[in-house]
Amino acid sequence: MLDTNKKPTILFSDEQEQLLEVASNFCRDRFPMSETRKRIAADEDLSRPLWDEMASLGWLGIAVPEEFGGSGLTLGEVVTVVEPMGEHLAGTPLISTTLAAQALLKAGTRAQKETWLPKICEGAIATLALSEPDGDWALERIAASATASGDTLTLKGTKTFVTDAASADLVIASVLFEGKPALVLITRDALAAGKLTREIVIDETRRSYRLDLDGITLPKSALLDADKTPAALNHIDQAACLLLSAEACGGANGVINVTIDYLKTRKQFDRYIGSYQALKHPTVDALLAMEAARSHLYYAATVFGDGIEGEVAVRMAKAQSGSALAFASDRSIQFHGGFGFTYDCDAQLYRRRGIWCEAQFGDATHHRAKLAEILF
Amino acid sequence: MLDTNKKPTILFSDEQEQLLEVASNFCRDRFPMSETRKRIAADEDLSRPLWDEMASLGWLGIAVPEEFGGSGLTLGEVVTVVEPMGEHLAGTPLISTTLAAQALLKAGTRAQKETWLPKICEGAIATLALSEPDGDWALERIAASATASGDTLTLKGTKTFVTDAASADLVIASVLFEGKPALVLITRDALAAGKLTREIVIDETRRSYRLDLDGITLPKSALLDADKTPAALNHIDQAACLLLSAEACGGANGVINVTIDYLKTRKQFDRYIGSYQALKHPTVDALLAMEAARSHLYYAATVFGDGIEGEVAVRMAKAQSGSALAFASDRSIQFHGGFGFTYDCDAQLYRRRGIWCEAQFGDATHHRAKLAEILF
Amino acid sequence: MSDNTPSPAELDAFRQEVADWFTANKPTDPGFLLPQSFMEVGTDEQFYFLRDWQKKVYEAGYLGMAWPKEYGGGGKPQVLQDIVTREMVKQKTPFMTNTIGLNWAGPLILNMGTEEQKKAFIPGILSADDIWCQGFSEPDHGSDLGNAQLKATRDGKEFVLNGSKIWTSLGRHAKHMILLARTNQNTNNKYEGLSFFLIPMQIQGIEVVPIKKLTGEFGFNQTFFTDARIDESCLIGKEGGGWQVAMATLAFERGAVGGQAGGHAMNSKHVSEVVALARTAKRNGKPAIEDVAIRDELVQLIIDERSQALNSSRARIKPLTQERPSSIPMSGKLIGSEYGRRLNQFALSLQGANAAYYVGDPLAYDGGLWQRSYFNAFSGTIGGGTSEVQHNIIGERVLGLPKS
Amino acid sequence: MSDNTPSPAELDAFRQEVADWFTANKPTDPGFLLPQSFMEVGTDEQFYFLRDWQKKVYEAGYLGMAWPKEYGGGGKPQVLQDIVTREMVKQKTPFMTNTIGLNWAGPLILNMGTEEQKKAFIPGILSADDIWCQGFSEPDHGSDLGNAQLKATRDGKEFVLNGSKIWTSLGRHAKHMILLARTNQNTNNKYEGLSFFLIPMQIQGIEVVPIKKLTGEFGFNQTFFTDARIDESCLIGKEGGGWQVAMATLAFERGAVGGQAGGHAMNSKHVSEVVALARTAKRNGKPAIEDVAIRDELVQLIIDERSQALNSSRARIKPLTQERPSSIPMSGKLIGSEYGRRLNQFALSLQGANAAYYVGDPLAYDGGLWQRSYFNAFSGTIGGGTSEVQHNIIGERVLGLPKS
Repeated sequence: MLDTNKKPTILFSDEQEQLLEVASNFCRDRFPMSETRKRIAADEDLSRPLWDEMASLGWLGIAVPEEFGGSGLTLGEVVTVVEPMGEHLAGTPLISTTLAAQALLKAGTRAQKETWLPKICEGAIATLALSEPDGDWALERIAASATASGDTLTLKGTKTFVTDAASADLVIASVLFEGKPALVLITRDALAAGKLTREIVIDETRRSYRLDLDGITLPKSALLDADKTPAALNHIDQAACLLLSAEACGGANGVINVTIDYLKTRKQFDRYIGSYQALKHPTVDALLAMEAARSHLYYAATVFGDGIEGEVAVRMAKAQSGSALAFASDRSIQFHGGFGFTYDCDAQLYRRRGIWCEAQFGDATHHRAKLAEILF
Repeated sequence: MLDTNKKPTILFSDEQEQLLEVASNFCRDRFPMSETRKRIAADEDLSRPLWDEMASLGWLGIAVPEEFGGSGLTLGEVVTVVEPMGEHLAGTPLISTTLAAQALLKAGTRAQKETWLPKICEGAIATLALSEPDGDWALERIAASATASGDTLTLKGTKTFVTDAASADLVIASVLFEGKPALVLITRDALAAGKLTREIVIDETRRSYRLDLDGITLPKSALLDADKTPAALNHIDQAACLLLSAEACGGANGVINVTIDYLKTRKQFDRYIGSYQALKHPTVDALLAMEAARSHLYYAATVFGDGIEGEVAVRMAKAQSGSALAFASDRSIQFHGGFGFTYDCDAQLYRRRGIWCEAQFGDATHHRAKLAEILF
Repeated sequence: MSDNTPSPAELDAFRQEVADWFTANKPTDPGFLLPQSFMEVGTDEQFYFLRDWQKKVYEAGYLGMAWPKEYGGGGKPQVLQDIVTREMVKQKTPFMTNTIGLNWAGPLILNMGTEEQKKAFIPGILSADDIWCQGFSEPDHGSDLGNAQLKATRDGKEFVLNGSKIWTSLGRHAKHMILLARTNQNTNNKYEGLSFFLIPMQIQGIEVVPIKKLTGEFGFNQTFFTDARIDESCLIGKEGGGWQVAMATLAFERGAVGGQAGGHAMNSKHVSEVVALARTAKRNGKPAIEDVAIRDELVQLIIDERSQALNSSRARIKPLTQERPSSIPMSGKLIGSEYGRRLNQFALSLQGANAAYYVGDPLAYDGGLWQRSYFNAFSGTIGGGTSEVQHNIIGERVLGLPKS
Repeated sequence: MSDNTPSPAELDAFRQEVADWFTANKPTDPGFLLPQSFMEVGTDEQFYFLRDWQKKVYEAGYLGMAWPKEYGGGGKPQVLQDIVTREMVKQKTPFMTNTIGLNWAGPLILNMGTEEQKKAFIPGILSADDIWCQGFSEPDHGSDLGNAQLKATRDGKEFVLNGSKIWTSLGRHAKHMILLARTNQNTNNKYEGLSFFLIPMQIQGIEVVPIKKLTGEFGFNQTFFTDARIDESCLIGKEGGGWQVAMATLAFERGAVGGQAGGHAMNSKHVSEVVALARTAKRNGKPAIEDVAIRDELVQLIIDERSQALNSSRARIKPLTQERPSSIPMSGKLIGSEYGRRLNQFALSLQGANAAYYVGDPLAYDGGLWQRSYFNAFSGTIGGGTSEVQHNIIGERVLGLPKS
């Protein structure tokens, strides 16, 4: 059980401070809402030059050890980049790629790490294929499978929400192999045409794909280290929760700013609508929920990976941040009145992002249930 | 499973209409808040003349068949008397006595009914002893016991929340007898001095006692009909929920009126405080919760005893009314500001009643869990 | 409307006949997601599908059954139409898409229109050959109808229209509009300057521009009027008497008075459908409905949905509403619309990772209906006076609290 | 305050010494329910018990450790006092009851008082021989301190006090009061007419009337002043400079600046205690903590309690608060007080039928502490600016929203 009397302390490194400032400026500059809307309308993937710029800033290798071409920092530093991206609704393969790199780090063979991690640091796109069509959040429940015949693995099943898969050089998928969860590394050349189907998802800034594994064959060396796989899956789950929390916190702050701007400028019945307590007070509640989420986020970043304490912190951050963004964006639509009901109002973009963030890797109810198992 | 597509219909009889009007006037007249406060301060039981007046109005026999001296109506008619009593925070033995009469009706032997029901209709006070020191709401979990030796029963254990016991002519207690729940009838003369201890309860309009059963001996004829006891306990549970719902609905309406009066007359910063949306809107929410509770209440009164439909309705009424009173009275304290923090403000009296109503026979969470068992 | 009231046996037989007809004739899945109300009709394929369905129902004799025969109605007792309407709800058939015609314009014309207007308009309303739309709300003062600014300037026997109306559903398919416009700028009382018109939509100077909704779909429009000329015969009621006509129309719309053609106008989501969803969706390998936290919320939703039905039932019992007779009628819109938003949002939370699918993805539950329905629920909590304004109204008019 | 900063080893040794002392000396259950803060001291037996405890702590050298030796303090580094205070919280010892003296008046006098005042007042504050109370709030304008109306009219070398103050905790036991009063009715700026006094309570013309709280207990008073005369030497700060002194005092109270004597002032309820309650209370024959709906709420409360600690931690990290630096500091009171109310209310819901017991019943959980604590929680959500006013303040000052 957790010692609830212990005073938790957030630590914030100089690297985090620098990254937060650089990323905030970068996002303000490169991801204004007009660009995000253009990209949605054009249904385009992220522009390659922008991605290369992110790579050149070193963001893809933040949490990759120096020996593999990264900076040797932690996911706590990645958080400071993801949060402003969330605020600006940037939809980039940064999270997918970071998580895939973590999977490699935690369970990749020496050869896999040496081949792929440096490429990722330089801008290769990678992604994970964990979800399945039933939408269950329990990552260890896997229907997809790999069977070995000699040196060849044959895959079977369907993976969903494989983000950025069409532009990815590398997909790491979870399958059952010899009755146990396993991770396999699928390179772009192993994906025949038709294996990826674009999914229609609520968050239009995302590029998500369904991956049909049936008949895909791989060399047996595509398997990640079986001994390390269970721990790696657990690590990926928590890492994903951490980064999605960062994205949701940023989003909550972004949509609160959208709301405040409207409340300060729109008049009804000859008064600024922000002067009405019916709008002002819930907006304050949204602010406080976001501030709390942000505190949980940076504590989770501080103790990430630290056993039970780390797991508790990251689940709390995920629960609180998802709820904060859901509330702030739902109220933002409402408080925009008729305009809020139109596609032109940015509130709906944040609401869609909020549904995405809750749907991925578990909503607040799910994480509270997991926390109860740990705490009581 | 319940057919949720079926449109539920509330029926309201002429008798209910008449009783509601008479009881509303009676309560307005006899139970002004000043009298309630006097009675609390004096720590007195209800005045006997007032009780006799209630008896002479026929209220103790409303749901008792004519053959036993009652009116032969239903608990649905009792609801219309209890609701205005709840509005005025009257603390009378009406609910205790009505429930005890129901226990006799459902499980009493012919002799017990013939002896006691006419007396009750004429003004004898009766009560139930069901709760035990662990405060568990599951009435069938009983630690108290009766053991037979020849024609004599010896009781053991402690019953709690035996309301109005000191003035009662009759207490019906639940005990385990031969391994099964049983009800025993304890007359006033069987209670030696010291068997009843006044309890300190949050609702100061109540007179509640702890009953020490140890060593009480009764003739075996004090047992109610064993075959009918399980059904009777179930019936009592639902009847208590129905009447407590009526009391809570009345209370919610009463405290909403207290709040509204203050919001209309108190000024702060040169405006009537009721003009502030931060107070106005939650007060509207309290109103709507109360209106919903009242609709559930009168539907529960309509279908009371009608199998699953009846049980579902009464549990919904109990859940909704308890929450409505809790919310309305909690907000009433808050909206009275500094005055709300004083004993002189009536809001606290309703808040105390609200805690009582939720604590007796289960709160909303408890009943929702029971409903889930029935509905899903 | 008829002298020969049907006997209980006749009613039973009719009930059975109707049930059989709808079972046999209700449309099968068209292969695309249908809207839940006329306000959501966003594509031509949706529109033509729904128009054909209304026509089929009408031609079977099941719409406008109590409207006069001489204008295309059935001339039968209202009770028969009510049986049909209930059956349509029960069988969850698509709604009658010419809603404005059937529930607003039709009753108004039958009640206040000239013989010519009745002959000209009523048959097409029932058959869905002539679609109607409404022009009440304007940009910038949504709920404040009395403040309508669209100008109708008299020019001999014509009026010239200038201005704009918003939220005109079916505006692109409509042949006619009921329009509230300002014929006099200089009245002391803003209400006295308003007049009410039945206008043709296919004339010069009227442009209908679709509004893209937060769902990404269409359904609402903004209608721009630029020197559009209409004949004075388009007036209904007196010049300057538009406010009274508008209030009468809204009374028809709310069903506060009789006269609607029948058929249901909306396929609202019900908690029973969310319960069904909870039985399907998986959580930790088990149906979501086995999760205690989910059960708890589901029960609360069932209680809240039933509260609304029970409120309606209690509203008809005078002794049980005498302290605040307007409380239930005035709060129905607030309660219902907020409930709808909450129900849909909860339905999303049941779907696990798949909550992130949207309309059109084959893996989306019910075709993405819940996602769309959650977004569309804001039309209820925003349109026709936001929930915040509703709270004010109830606080002030029901509880007598001072104005904000 | 001391040059010789203790070494880590010395600190560790001191920590152990302190822990041992409190373990050995903390009072046993007095047989009656203790208050959770000085505002709740309602009976003489509570008061004397708490006063004796403070005296014992002081005499052991564990209070005012960093205050100057010449006035009865310990003259030691603040870090030692902080260790003691933390240990008191950890061991849940009773609080230091002379709160106004230790945290408000004492720091103020040490900071702004004359040598005579320091000599006269500080030792009695620490030993609890001289209890202090405060006279800031007045009836009818609770939160609007600057609007204080109690008159202090100069008459030669004296001031004559007329008016009333409310919520004066410990008023009946206090020897002194810190008082904010109006010495000038005719200033342009209402703040400039205020002066600040340290006054004796046991003089003619001061009457302390207990206020019965919603708990049924006492603890607050209303203090009436009728031609009460005090010497001008009671002034602290300049005549007309009372507002600045009051603001400085409130800064001490909030702990925003150093100078408090140490020791904790409140035994707040924590969620860990509610978890313990949930393990004890029964529901359907099983511990309440096994009920999934209860677990879900408990976890949310744990998250919310931790939010507050984490907010405090984050508030010290500038880059993580730069967008709205005042957001966390300004919202702490609102969040903490609403959390307290919610936590206590939830604690009641765990108790089944026994939630209906009250203070004094032997079967009440923890002596009825939760019931009382729930009621007392309203002092947090109402006192010092209601939660509604706090929402306004945050909306306007942190988010820049227009005034209501």
